[in-house]
Amino acid sequence: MIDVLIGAMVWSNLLVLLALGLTMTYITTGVPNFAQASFAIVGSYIALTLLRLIGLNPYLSIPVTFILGGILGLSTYYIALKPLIKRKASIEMLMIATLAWDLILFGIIGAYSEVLSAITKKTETLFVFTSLDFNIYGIPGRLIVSSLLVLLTILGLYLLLYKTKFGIALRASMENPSLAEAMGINVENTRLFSWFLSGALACMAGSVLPYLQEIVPQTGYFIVVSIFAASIVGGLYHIVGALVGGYIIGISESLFTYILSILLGPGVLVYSKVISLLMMIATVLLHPRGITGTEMWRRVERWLNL
Amino acid sequence: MVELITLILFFFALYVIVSLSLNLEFGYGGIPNFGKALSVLTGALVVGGILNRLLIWYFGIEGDFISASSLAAYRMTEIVSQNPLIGLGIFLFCVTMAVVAGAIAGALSILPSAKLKGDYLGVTLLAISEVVYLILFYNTEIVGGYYGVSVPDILAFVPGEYRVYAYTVLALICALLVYLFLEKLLNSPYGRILRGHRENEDLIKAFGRDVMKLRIKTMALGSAIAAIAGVVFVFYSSSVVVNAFNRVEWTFYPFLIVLLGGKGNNKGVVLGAFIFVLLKMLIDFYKFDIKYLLHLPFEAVWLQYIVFGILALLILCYKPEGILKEEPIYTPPIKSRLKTNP
Amino acid sequence: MIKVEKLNSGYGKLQILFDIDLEVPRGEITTIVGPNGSGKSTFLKSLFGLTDIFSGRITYQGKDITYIPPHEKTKMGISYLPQTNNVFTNLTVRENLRIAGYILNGEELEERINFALEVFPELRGILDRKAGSLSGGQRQMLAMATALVRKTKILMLDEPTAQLSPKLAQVIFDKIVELRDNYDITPLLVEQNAKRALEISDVGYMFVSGRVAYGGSAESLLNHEKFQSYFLGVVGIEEC
Amino acid sequence: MWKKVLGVGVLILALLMAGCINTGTGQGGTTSEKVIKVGALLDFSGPLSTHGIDTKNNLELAKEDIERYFKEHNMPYRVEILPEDTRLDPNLALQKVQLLRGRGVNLFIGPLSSSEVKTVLPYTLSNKIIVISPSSTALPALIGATSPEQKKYLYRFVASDDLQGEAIASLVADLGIEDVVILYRDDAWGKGLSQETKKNLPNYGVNVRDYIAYPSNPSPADWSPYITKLEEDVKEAINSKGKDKVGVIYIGFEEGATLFSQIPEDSILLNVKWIGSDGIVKSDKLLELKEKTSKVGMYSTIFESEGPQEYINRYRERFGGTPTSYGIISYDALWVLTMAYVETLESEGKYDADVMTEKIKEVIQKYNNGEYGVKPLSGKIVLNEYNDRASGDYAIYMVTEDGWVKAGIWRYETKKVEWLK
Repeated sequence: MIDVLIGAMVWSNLLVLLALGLTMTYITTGVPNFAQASFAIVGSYIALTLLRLIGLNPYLSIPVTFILGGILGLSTYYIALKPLIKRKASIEMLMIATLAWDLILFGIIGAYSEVLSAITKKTETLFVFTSLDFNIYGIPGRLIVSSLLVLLTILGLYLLLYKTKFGIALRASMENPSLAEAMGINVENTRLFSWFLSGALACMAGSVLPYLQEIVPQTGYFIVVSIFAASIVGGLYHIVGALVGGYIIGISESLFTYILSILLGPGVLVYSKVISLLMMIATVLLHPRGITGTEMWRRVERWLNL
Repeated sequence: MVELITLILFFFALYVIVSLSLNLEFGYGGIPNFGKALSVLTGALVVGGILNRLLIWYFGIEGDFISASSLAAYRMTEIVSQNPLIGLGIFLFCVTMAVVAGAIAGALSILPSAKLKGDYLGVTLLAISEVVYLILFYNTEIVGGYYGVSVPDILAFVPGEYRVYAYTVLALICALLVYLFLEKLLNSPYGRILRGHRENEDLIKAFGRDVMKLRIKTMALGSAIAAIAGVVFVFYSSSVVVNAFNRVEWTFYPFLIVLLGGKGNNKGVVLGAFIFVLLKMLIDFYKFDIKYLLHLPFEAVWLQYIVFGILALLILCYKPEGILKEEPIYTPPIKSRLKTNP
Repeated sequence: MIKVEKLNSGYGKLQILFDIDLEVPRGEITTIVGPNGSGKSTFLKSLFGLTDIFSGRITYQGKDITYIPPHEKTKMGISYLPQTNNVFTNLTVRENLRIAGYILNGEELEERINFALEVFPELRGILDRKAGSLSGGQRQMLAMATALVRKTKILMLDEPTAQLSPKLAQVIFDKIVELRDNYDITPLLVEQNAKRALEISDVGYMFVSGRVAYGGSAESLLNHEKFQSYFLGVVGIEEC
Repeated sequence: MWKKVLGVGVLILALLMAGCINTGTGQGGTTSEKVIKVGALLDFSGPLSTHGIDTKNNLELAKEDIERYFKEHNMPYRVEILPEDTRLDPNLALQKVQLLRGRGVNLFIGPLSSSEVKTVLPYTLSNKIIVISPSSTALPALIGATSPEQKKYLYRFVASDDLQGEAIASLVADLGIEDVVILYRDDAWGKGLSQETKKNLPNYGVNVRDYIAYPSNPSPADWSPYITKLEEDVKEAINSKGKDKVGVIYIGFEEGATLFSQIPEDSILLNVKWIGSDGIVKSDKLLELKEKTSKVGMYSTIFESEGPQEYINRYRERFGGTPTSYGIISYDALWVLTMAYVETLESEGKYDADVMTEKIKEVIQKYNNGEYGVKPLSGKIVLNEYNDRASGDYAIYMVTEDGWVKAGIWRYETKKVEWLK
C-alpha cells in the first residue's frame, strides 16, 4: 500500500509540473496546448542524451532541460501560434495548430532517437532511468526529487507572483489583459513568460519521468490525457488549479484504481485513464471552472489571504 | 500508380463523409465536436458487435466471440461470393443500423454538456469519445478490443484484384449521397437556423427556438452520417480493430480538413478533403525518395510526420478562412432579387 | 492636446466610426455624449489603440500616435479607464496602485502613490483589501487614482458615474474638476449622465450613429436643440 | 470560385507528375540490376519500438548477406527495404501495404502485432501479396483465419502461442512450482500467450492463483498497484505452500524493467521464482537490473533461435545490444522471401504469388540445408498447414550475475525440460 502511495505521489508531482504549464498558457494565450506532453518527452530525450554522451545523471541535467525546455516553449508560441493569433484565428484553429506542432515534435523526437542510436550503438527509442535512481531510507530518489521540484516551483512562483513587480504585472495581465495593456504593461511579455515557463517545467518533469516509466516517442500521446484532466479538474482559470488537479488526478489514477481493483477485481486496473477522464467529464459538467472556481475555494483563498 | 490513386480516392471519400458531418456540427452549428472519432467507431461497433452476433447466432457457431466471428465472417463471405445481392443487403442493413446507432450516440454524447460552449464543450466531447474508445479497446468481449474481429467481405463476389476498386466506388457513392443530402438539408430553414445558432445563440432563443433541441438534432445527424464512414471502412478492411479508430485520424484530421476547406462551406470541405488526403498520401508515398534525395540520417517515416505537421501549420496560417469562403444562403426571394438586380 | 482628423475605425470588418474630427484642448474638460450605440466608447478605445483603425490621423501634442500600441501611449501620459473592469479585482488596492506605475522606478513610484492617496484619501484605510471586495464608488476612485500614479496628462474616462448613486456621482465629478484645476490633467469623458457632465465641462461633442453631430462649447451644446431633443427629457426624468 | 478550384487542381496534378518523374529517375536508373523491394511494416514509435528497430537492424544485416550471395553467384539482383512505421495501428498497416503496393512492392516483412496481421490478412488474399510476420503469435482463429486457404499468402515464422504456452507450463512445473500468479500485458500478444499458458498449467498440476492484466497502450507509469496486488497474492501462496513452490509468470515486454525497478529491495516478490517469455528474453533493460532479476531467475522461454555467436557479435558491433528473437526470425524471413522471389522470377519471368508459395516451400528446404551458405538463425524452419512455425524447441534463459545464461531446453518431441549443467 505504501508503494502505491509513493508511486502515486511521484506521478502526481510530475503531473503538477506538466499541468502548471498547460494552465498558464491557457490563461495567457487562451489555447489548450495539445503538445504539452511532447514537451516532456523532449526533456526526457535531452536528459538521455546528456546521460549517454557525458554520463551526466539525469537529475543533474534538470537545469539544462529547464532552459532548453523554455526555449522550446517560446518557439512553440512564436512558430506555431503567434502567426495565427495575428491573423485572428479561432480557438479551434489554434488547438489544431498545437496538434500539428505536436506531430512535428513527434517526428523530430523519432528522427533524433535514431540519430542518437547511431551514435551510442543502442536502441534509444525506448528507455528508462529507474535503475539509476538512488534511495534514502527506503524513499526512492524520484519521490524526493520530484517533490523538491514541485516545492521549488511553487515557492518560486509564489515569490515571483506576489513579491515582485513583474509578478504583479503578470497576475494583472492574466486577469485582464486589456486593462494591463492600458497600464503600460506589455502583455506580450507575460505570454512569452508563460510559454517559457510552460516548456521549462514540462521538460524538467521530462527528465524525471523516465525514472517512473518507459519512454517511447509516442508516450506523449498517452499522457496528454492525464495532463488535461489535471488542469481541468483543478480549474483552467487559476494557476493553483494545476496544483490541486495534478494531485487529484495523479492520486486517483493509481490509488483510486487500486482500491477499485480490491473491490471489483484486478481487471479494473487497466482502466486508470478512464477514471481520470471520467473525473474530468464530471468536473466540466458539474462545475466547469474546476475546483479553484468554486465558492468554497474562494473562502479558502480569503482565509489564506492570497 | 493505380493503387496509389485508388487509395487516395478511397480515403478521400471516407474523409469527405466524416468532414462533411463535422462541418454540419462545427462549421454550421458551431459545436466543436472533438469527439468525432466516437461516431465513426459507432459505425464499426454496429458491424463488429451487432452484425457479427447475428451471424454467429444464425450459423449457430459455438466458441469464444473472436474465433466465432472469424468463422461466421468466413461463412458469410462464402455466401456473398455466390450471391451479390445478399452482400449489398448486408451493407444497407448495416448502414441503416449505423445511422440509427450513430444518431443515438451523438444525441447522448451532447446531452450532458448542455450548458457548455467553445473549447470546454470540445474537450468534454473528446473525453467522452476517449472513454468509450478505451473501454472498447481493453474489453475484448464487446467488439474484440485489441484483437479485433473479422467481418464478412460484402463485395466477395468481385474478383480479388478488383475488390479494392469496388470498395472505392462504393465509398465514393456514399460520399456523393451524403454531399447531396447535406446540400439540400443546409439550404432549408434548418440550415439557416443552424448558422444563426453558431453566430448568436441568444438570437435563436429569442425566436423561440429550443437551442438544446437544435444541438441534439445536429449532433445526432452529424454522428449518424459519420457512422456510415465507419461501416464502409470496416467492410473495406474486413475487420474491426478498435485501435484503428483513434483520435488523430478520425477527429483531428477531419478538423484540419474543415478548417482547410472553409468552415460552413461544403464544397470547400470536399476540396479540403481532397487536398488533405492527396498531400498526406503523396508525402507518405514519396518519403523514401525524399530521404534518398536529402541523404537524411534517419528513417523516412519521421520525415513524413515533420513535413505533414509543417504543411498543416502553413495551411492554417495562410488559409484562415479556408480555401472557399462561406457562401450566403440563397433563399428563393434573394435569388429572384439577384436575377433582377445583378 | 489631442487632435483627431477623419478617423474611421471599428472591429475587424465592422466599421463603427465614420470621419470623426475632434479636438481636446489642454486644461479643459471635454465631454462626449450621444445615444446608446453611437460609438462614444469605441471612440475612446480607438484613441487608445484598442480597435482597428482603417484611416485617419490622431495627433497628441503634435505627434502622430495613430498606430502606437496602448502600452506606449501610457508612457506618453495618456490614460484610459474603461467603464467596467477598470481595476484588477484579484489584486489588492496597494498592488493596483503599484501596477499602475509599472513604468516608473521605485522611488518615483512611492512618490506618485503618495500623491494619488493625497488626492483620494478615502483609499488610505483599505490599502490591503482586494479590489474585488470594494464598493462601486471606491472602485471608481481607485481606478482614477491608478491614473494619477501614471503621471497622466490626459485622462480618458468611459462613463465614470455609471451605476453610482447621484450623490456618489457628484463626488466623482468634483474630483474630475479638482484634477483639472489643481493637477494640470486634461479629462476626456464619455457620459450617459449627459446634463450633469456637460455642466462641469468646457467642451462638448455629440455623437450620433458613429458621426459627430455637434461640437462646440459645453454650454452651447447644452442649449442646442438637437441635444435637447435627444436627451433632456430623459435626463429630466432621471433627476426627478 | 471555380477558378480557384481549377487552379488548385492543376497545381496538384503538376505535383503528382513531378513525383512520378522523380520516382522514375530514382529507381529506373540501374536497369541491369533488378531491385527486390521488400516492405517492412514495423513499429518505430510505440510500445514495440525496440522490436521494430531491432527487426530493421536484422533486416539490414540480412540484406547485406543476401546481396553478397547475389554478387558471389553473379546474380543481377539488389534488395531494397522500405521500412514503415505503423504504430501498431491496423488502419495504418493496411494503408502502408497499399501505398507500398503502389510502389510495386509485393513482398512484406511484418506487421509485428496480431491485430495488424488480422487487418492485412484479407488484403493479402485478394491482392496476392506475400507477407511474413516475424512476431505475430495469436492462434489462427484469432486473426481471422479459419482455414489454411485463407492464410496461404501470410506466413508467420514464429510459432503460435499454443506451443510456447505449453513450454512455459512445462517449465513452471519442472521448477517445482505449484502455485502461480500470472501478470500479463493486456494486448493481443499478452492475452493470447497468457491464456494458452493458463490453459496448460492445470495439466501440469499447477494452480493459477490470480490472473492480472496491465494496460499496454500505454503501459503503466506507476506499477505500485500491480506490485502490491502481486505481493498480496504471493504472500498468501507462500503461507500455504512455502516459498519454493510459488512463482510469478510475467508475460510482457521490456516494461518489465520498469516494473522491477519499482519493486522494493525487501519485497516478498524477490523471494520467489519468476518466469518470463520470449517477450523479455535477453532484454538488456532487464539485465541492467540484474541485482534484482538474478534473485528471481526470470526463467524465460524462447524459440530456440539464438543464432551463431559471430552473428550476435556482428550485430553488437554494428548497432549495439543483442538481437531479439523476433529480429533473428526476420533475418531468416528476408532470406526466404528474396530467394523464393528470385526463383519465381527465374522460372516465370514475373511475380506470381501462387508460384511463389510453392517456391517458398522449396527455398525453406534449401535454406534449412545451408545451400545458400547460411543456415537459419532461428533453427530449422518447419511450417504447419497454416504457414505458421510448426514445431520447435524452446531454449530457457535465466538472469544470473553474469547476464542472461542458457539454462535448459524444452524439447518439442518429449515435451520435457532438459537442464544444462
